[in-house]
Amino acid sequence: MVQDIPGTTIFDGHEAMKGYRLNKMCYSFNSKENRDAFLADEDAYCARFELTDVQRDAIRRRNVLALIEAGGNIYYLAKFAGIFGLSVQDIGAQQTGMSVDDFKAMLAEQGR
Amino acid sequence: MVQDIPGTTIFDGHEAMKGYRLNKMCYSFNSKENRDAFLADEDAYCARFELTDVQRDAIRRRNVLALIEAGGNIYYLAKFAGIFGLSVQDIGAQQTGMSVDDFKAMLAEQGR
Amino acid sequence: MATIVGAVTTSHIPAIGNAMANGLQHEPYWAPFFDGYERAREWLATARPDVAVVIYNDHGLNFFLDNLPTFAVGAAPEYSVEDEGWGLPTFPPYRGIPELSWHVIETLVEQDFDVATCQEMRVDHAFVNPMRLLWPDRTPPPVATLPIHINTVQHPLPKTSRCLAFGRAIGQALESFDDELRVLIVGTGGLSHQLDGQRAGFINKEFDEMCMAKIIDDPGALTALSIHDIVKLGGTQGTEIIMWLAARGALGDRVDKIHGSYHIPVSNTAAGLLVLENRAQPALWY
Amino acid sequence: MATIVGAVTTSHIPAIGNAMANGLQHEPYWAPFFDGYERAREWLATARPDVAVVIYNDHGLNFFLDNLPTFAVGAAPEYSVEDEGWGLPTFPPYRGIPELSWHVIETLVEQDFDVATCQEMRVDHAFVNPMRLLWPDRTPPPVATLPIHINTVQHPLPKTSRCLAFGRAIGQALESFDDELRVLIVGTGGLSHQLDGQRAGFINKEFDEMCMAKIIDDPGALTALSIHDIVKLGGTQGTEIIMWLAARGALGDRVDKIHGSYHIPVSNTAAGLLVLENRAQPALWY
Ligand SMILES: [Fe+3]
Ligand SMILES: [Fe+3]
Repeated sequence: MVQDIPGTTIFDGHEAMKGYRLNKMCYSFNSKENRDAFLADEDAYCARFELTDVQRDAIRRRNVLALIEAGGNIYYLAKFAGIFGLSVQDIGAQQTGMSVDDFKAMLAEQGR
Repeated sequence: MVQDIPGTTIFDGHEAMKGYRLNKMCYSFNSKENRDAFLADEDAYCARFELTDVQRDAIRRRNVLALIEAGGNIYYLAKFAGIFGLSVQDIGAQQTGMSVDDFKAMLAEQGR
Repeated sequence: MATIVGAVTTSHIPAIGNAMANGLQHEPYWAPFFDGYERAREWLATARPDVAVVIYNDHGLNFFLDNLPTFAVGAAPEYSVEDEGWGLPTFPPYRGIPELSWHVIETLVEQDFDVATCQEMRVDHAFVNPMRLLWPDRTPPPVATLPIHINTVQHPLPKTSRCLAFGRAIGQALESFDDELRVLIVGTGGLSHQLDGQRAGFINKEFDEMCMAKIIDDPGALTALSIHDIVKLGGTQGTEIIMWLAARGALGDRVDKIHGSYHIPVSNTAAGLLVLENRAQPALWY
Repeated sequence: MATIVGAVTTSHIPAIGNAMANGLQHEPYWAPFFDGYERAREWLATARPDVAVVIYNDHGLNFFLDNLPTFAVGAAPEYSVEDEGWGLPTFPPYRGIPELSWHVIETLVEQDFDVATCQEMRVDHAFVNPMRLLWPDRTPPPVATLPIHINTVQHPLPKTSRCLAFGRAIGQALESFDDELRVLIVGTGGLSHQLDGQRAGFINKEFDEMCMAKIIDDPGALTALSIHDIVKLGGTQGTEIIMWLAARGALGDRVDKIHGSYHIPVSNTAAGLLVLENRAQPALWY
């Protein structure tokens, strides 16, 4: 699909190819057992899913924009963020470079 | 689907509902590890998949017609038969009540 | 003959589940959202559905990219729930109605819809939250359920025109079921929101208000929008409006709007709700 | 622009794999079957495909009834093989061509085909055996592969008319791919056979010969058959003829028959083979 919307990555086949292993790892976080295994040994867990170095680094930095750039899909990435108790406002703030309060205020502002 | 073809069960939703757990067990036989587990303790393996008594009995008797009657789908049942090295001619002979040689001769006859 | 009593189309934001679990429905942040559902529940009390057909999008709980269906129809005796990775509260399984599922599947395939069939299926917040909003004191709800999934995880998504046609075919399939059943359609998702990218937090009130108006009286007008248009105008997750479109398609040509509400924000999302009653038969003037 | 060079439609009987593993190709039982593939390989040497698009039906290796697609398109970098429960010989994975897969998926969804997408996929004997028959000394074969699955495990199956239309859409999708690629279509399954029930061993030579003739020159005629008709006339597993129909649909209106053979029995099955060359453009008199 044409990627011409500013600040937006449409998750299409191109992205899906790039991010398959990363997304597969994040999909596994549906299960608490897997979330605990990740927390217990992050390196070993990432190695199991054969992440690329770029993906591994983005996971290490908990950086959502870098994860998307590396082929991550937000639906699966949200499960990764969930491990750290991050809400979608926390993630939104991180991606937009705002404070969480500013991000929330920006959301509310759009309702006026 | 209309079940009006003699000697034939069309595997539709009705059959699928009836046979789900049986077929799930047979699907697991794609893996050698599971086939070995079945052979090591048939009762425990069947219990894990919560077969009905009728299904459990048909498995015990290795009876293909009874397994189909209990909702089994031939594609999955073939994997169960594979555990015992039964070919599709063996299964065909069992279902038609012929000897394997007669069944093979019947097949060849249809080519003339 | 089954009767389609109407449809509820609603947002399904995960945070709703936590707000209910924590009893926050009357807090200032949440009240404008939760208040809208009272009218929906009043209507449900008169509509008395036996079955809820829930058209929703899985968010990576049941389906992964190794086998991602465009359309999937549940055909299980029950549908289970998991915490989805965020520790969401879980509930007992939802009761299915596989005989109806199979009738729907057969009718859809006969009409050239290439559905996947699911005899085991986990349902996520997009299914659970609308059930809890409509029957807050009843878990599981007092209806049998039939989940129908439409892909919004990975592009290409089905076209808007295809989703409307899919909904119409679902409606015809339900109405041709032999048993006397009263069926509620639930379409869940939207409205405008975007979780990902530098544009995270994007909301478009004008677009949402247009969509809500068209859903009621002229859903065909929305098929002029491409999926790309919807991403641009409604955000990456705004594509969930296709659930509303399919749900609307399952109703007849004419509906009565019982209730509508719209509130910004709930979490990162513009939350919308419509309650639409199906006109029993075409109006005389139609 | 990709070019569709033609199609091979062939049976895919599991026993073929064992016969090859045991070197039985020249035994009296097997020779009438294997001999037919020599002409196919000669033609392949001139057709020189870069890619094989393999339209086949999974037999319960990759898909189970918890998420069974009607149509599924592989989009993986490689496709793995397992022993399927019978200890079949296994092989190294087959190489995929995901860029082409995604182009096909996008085009199909745009044309209202509701495919499932598979970025990981195990392929079974219905894929592997035709590859081994066409390139017996080359495992993996010297082509990239793109597996496309059509459900025959559980009814409802897609209608014959839908399968032909699906094939046509696949053909259009392939021909609109930008790269210079030579594409072979492989349709695998059939012909008449029945593995299950008191009617096990059923074969219908007359029906098969009619189907083979129509596939060449008038595939549309086969859309008059319902799936129920095919079960009755061709056996429960005879429904695999829909792979041939889809494969034929991917070619142009006119084809040249390079080779055809038919032999009863291989295992429980009437084995058929067609090699069809795509006419580069419509004949003048057409
Ligand atoms: Fe959502
Ligand atoms: Fe087969």
